Amino acid sequence: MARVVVDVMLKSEILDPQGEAVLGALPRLGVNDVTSVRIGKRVEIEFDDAVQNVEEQSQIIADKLLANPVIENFTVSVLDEDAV
Amino acid sequence: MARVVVDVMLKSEILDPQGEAVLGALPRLGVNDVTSVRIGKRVEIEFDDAVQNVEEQSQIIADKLLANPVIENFTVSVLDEDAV
Amino acid sequence: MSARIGIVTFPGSLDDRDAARAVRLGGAEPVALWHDDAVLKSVDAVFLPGGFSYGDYLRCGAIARFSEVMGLVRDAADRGMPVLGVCNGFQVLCESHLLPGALVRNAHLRYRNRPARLRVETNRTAWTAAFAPDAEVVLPAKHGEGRYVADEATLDRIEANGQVVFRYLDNPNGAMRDIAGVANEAGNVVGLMPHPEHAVEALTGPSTDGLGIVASVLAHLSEGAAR
Amino acid sequence: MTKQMLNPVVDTVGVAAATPDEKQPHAELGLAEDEYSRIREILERRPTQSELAMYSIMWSEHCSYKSSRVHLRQFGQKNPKTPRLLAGIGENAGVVAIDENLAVTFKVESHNHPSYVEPKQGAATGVGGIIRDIIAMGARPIAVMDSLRFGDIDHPDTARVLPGVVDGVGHYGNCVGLPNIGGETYFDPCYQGNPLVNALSVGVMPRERLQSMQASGVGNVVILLGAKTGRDGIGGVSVLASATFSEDDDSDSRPSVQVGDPFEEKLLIECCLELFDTGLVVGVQDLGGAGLTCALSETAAAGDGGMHVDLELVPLRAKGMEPHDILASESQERMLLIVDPANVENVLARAHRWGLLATAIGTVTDTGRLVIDYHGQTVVDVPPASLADEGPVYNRPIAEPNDLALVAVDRAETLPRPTADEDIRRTVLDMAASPNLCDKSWITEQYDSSVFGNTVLATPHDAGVIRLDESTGVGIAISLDGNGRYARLDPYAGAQLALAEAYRNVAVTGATPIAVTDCLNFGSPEDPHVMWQFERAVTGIADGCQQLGIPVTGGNVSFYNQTGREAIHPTPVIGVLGVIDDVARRIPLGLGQTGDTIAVIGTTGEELSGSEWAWATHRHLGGVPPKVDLDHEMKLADLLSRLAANEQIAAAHDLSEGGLAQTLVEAISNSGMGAQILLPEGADPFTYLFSESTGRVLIVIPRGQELAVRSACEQRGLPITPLGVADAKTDGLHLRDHFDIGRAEIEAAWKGRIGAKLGE
Ligand SMILES: Nc1ncnc2c1ncn2[C@@H]1O[C@H](COP(=O)(O)OP(=O)(O)O)[C@@H](O)[C@H]1O
Ligand SMILES: [Mg+2]
Repeated sequence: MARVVVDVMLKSEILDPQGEAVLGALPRLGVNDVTSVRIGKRVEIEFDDAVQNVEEQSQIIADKLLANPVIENFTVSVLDEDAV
Repeated sequence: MARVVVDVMLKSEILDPQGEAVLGALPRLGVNDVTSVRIGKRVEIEFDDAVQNVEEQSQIIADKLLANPVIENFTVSVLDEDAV
Repeated sequence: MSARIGIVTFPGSLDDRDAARAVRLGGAEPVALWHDDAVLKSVDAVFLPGGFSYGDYLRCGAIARFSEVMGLVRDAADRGMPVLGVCNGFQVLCESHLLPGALVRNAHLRYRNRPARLRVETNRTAWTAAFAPDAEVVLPAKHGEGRYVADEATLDRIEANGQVVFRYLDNPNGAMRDIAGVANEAGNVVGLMPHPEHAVEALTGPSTDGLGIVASVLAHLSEGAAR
Repeated sequence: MTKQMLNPVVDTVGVAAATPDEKQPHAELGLAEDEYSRIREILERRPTQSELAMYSIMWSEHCSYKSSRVHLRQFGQKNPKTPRLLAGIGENAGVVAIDENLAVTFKVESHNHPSYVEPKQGAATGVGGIIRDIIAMGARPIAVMDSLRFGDIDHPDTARVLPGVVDGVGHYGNCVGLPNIGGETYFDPCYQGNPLVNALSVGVMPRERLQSMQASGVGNVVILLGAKTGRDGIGGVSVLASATFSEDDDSDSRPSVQVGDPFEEKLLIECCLELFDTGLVVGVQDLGGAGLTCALSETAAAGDGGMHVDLELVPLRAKGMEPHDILASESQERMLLIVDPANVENVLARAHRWGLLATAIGTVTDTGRLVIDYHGQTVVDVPPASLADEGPVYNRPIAEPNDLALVAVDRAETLPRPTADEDIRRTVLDMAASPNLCDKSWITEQYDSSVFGNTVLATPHDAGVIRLDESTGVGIAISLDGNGRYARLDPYAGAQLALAEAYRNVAVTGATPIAVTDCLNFGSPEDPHVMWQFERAVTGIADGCQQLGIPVTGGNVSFYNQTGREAIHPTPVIGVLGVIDDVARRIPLGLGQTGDTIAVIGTTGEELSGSEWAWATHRHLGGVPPKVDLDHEMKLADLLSRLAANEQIAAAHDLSEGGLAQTLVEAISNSGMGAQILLPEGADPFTYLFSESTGRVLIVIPRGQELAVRSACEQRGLPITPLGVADAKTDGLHLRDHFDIGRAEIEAAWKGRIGAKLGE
């Protein structure tokens, strides 16, 4: 079974209100040394055993469906099957 | 600068309707070989240079704030500083 | 002397004024509490209103849990003070582990605003004491993350304990076992997703059933005083 | 684009004076040759990079209204004088008095292009922007509305744009805690590449809390409140908001869009209101399009004429921002405050309590210049009025479209129409199911409508009604309306039809209309045909408001809504605000109770051109739109408010797109009642059911009030035609001598269409 992880993060110049909110809350937990928090999506995709072009298909899924290129970047990592 | 990534995923027994929705949309992109999609969060945290116990602090942040143990699991990875 | 019901304002609380109106119309005295204040101003009960505390980023209610006032609310709840959380307030109570379970994204993935028909499953809580057994009420339900979830063992336990307080008659969000509201074991802490404070006037709400919640806590408090 | 301007050494005023011949990218920034020369004249040297950026932004179509200004003047000239008007055109939003204590401010604004590029964030920041205009007047925002137009509902891109836009409008409004009390949604292929997202916000204040945008009082401190400044939307105003999309636009060349943070906005609202109530600010301005550039130059120009700013004090979110980036950034959720030095500490402390960043960045001066330093070097030194008020004004060529006469004779009245009862019955259902007429709850259920607990009427009512004061019961009604098809056939009439409909929708709740706001969505002003449409529409609104006796208090112009050579239909969207003394007397939608009389006020002619029937069943658009009679509308409004005050009316519903048939469908679906209807003798059933003649309202008269209502109509010369009775036992619609349609069949047709089309 092929497993792929697509990470989708807001581009660095785009405001990440979610990350800002977490950053602002950390002092309440007693954590004061964090300089930045950015929050994005982690998408775990599992393919059929038989599939050949996992990487290529994942790129398509990420580009067309998971990320909006206007505000987001993504990375695709095909996990080693043994790593599963 | 120390950089940490916390991945937060819904526990497998909790329904992930967002993942299901993506799975359901894939055939329209011509992708038919995916068996499962799960969507979680990727949190990127940057610490001050000076900080010592990055791993420990990250565990605290993840456990107390970033994940709700009732529904979610998390993993913490401290990135190599060179990797940044 | 009328009961004093504290209403917490977190940054991002939206229904705090509305909760105060409901409390007033229900015959109690609303008392404003600020999230960062370390005083409960000798209130008799606490109402955590709806809204988007701290923007509701990350998970709804996750950040509000760490506010000053929630430490006090937890201690007061442990001593038996009635605490109600509505919508975001319910999420805060779950995140604070004062109530079992969690509230996650609606199964249909959208925010939805519709009047919800609910059955009051128990009147043995501080906030439902004045309802007839099995009463049906109509309250506005409006949320994007109101699907109640818990593991099966927890669900079985709270069912058995009578901690399921409100159930949807037309489940609007995919909540497990149609659960709309739950209580803690003692019955003094209650959370529900639909909004009683937006059903207190015929002119503005789908019903006036929300007044029953205030009537309940007043009955509960005066019973306690009588004891 | 801004990349080319980057220069390793900061381009200071001194450098500019010393290097007069340096080539500058004014053309790329959208400045014409003569505009650039004028800047050089004003400054008596070449502009610095920062100054060039500021002029290019402030002199853009979006900020300077250079193509529209000569026409918008009509509003000022024709506006009726009314003591209610406390602030009008030229302010962030118009303000009208409600009673001795309260005033209301409202305005509609477009966010069209950004909503096409990134539907969710584009729409969300549109809502955020209009809310800040309301705050800037001193008011607490109390509601929002949205007017949306998309391409064909079956087009795949609509499935991308619509859910995103609705999610954005809902997300922002819901999170900031404002009820959405109404709006409109239309589909037409002309909006395929140019969806329209117009957002309205309304706020209320004690009259004495009215704020000014003046930077007055030499020595007063300029404070930036709210979010940090990042690279969002840099060049958005000059490039994004005013550039026509070319057919082969690729995503990489698009400038970045802004992401909003409604949580921050909620804090801004609460903090600003606290500062106004404690009298701590002298002046206030929101940061919207054109960011600091606009806010600094407008407040300076409106005040004592001078300001000094140290730009390096602006808190930044991104690294490596140049002075011109900071000045052009459109980061959301920021406000500019002018504060007496003695109050600065207090203001900063209150901001901190709300968790908001507040930073003193400058002072008010008497130099008559806006001077901006960056790390001690002067990068801007200009007369602020040259940016804010003295931008270019164009009298663009106007030409009547060549096809005008042809379109006018292509009348929908000549189209084949159903005559057999069975076919007319089918048409009622098909029309109810058509995208423009079907139930919109898939959209509106994504909006909170009851937060604040003051919403008396919201969707699906003709207008939203909000209670302002629990002790007196005084409230307001607002409706937002437009019809691009009518305006395409005749922009003057189309604009007045939109005005008349919004006016009537407000009147139908029992409120009295008192003020108008408008959003004018058009194609490229460089096209003389578009300019002709624009001029006609503005004249229509100005004449109409003059006749109705209610002023235009503010609005917004959105040009360049076109893809290639194809412009959208001219689409003026009109918001009308009304006041109602006691919201408990509002008139709801529905059918009252069993035995109540159903009647129509107004006259039904054979007016099918531009109608929903012609479009939905024949895809036809031609002929001349229905006639407008504003005198009649005024009498109708007077009648309805009187009937409401006397409690002589149980329900009412406006007749508009889709005609009587659609009004009945909606009244039945939104009540538990059925209707027994008998058409007037001699009436042609098809025409009577589907004509879109204006000035008509369906009213439901409680038993025993029939005579009183009839005589109230006669007194005003309003024709009233009884049509039948409301009846709980009747299943749906019973049209005597013609056909029955059961409730289930009506609802199956009308409901659930949008979700089904979007695959949900
Ligand atoms: N179509 C219009 N009708 C009436 N007033 C308008 C119209 N368009 C713009 N205005 C007025 O011109 C002024 C400048 O508009 P705008 O730039 O949109 O304001 P802001 O700077 O607050 O965004 C405002 O007072 C606005 O109300
Ligand atoms: Mg403004």
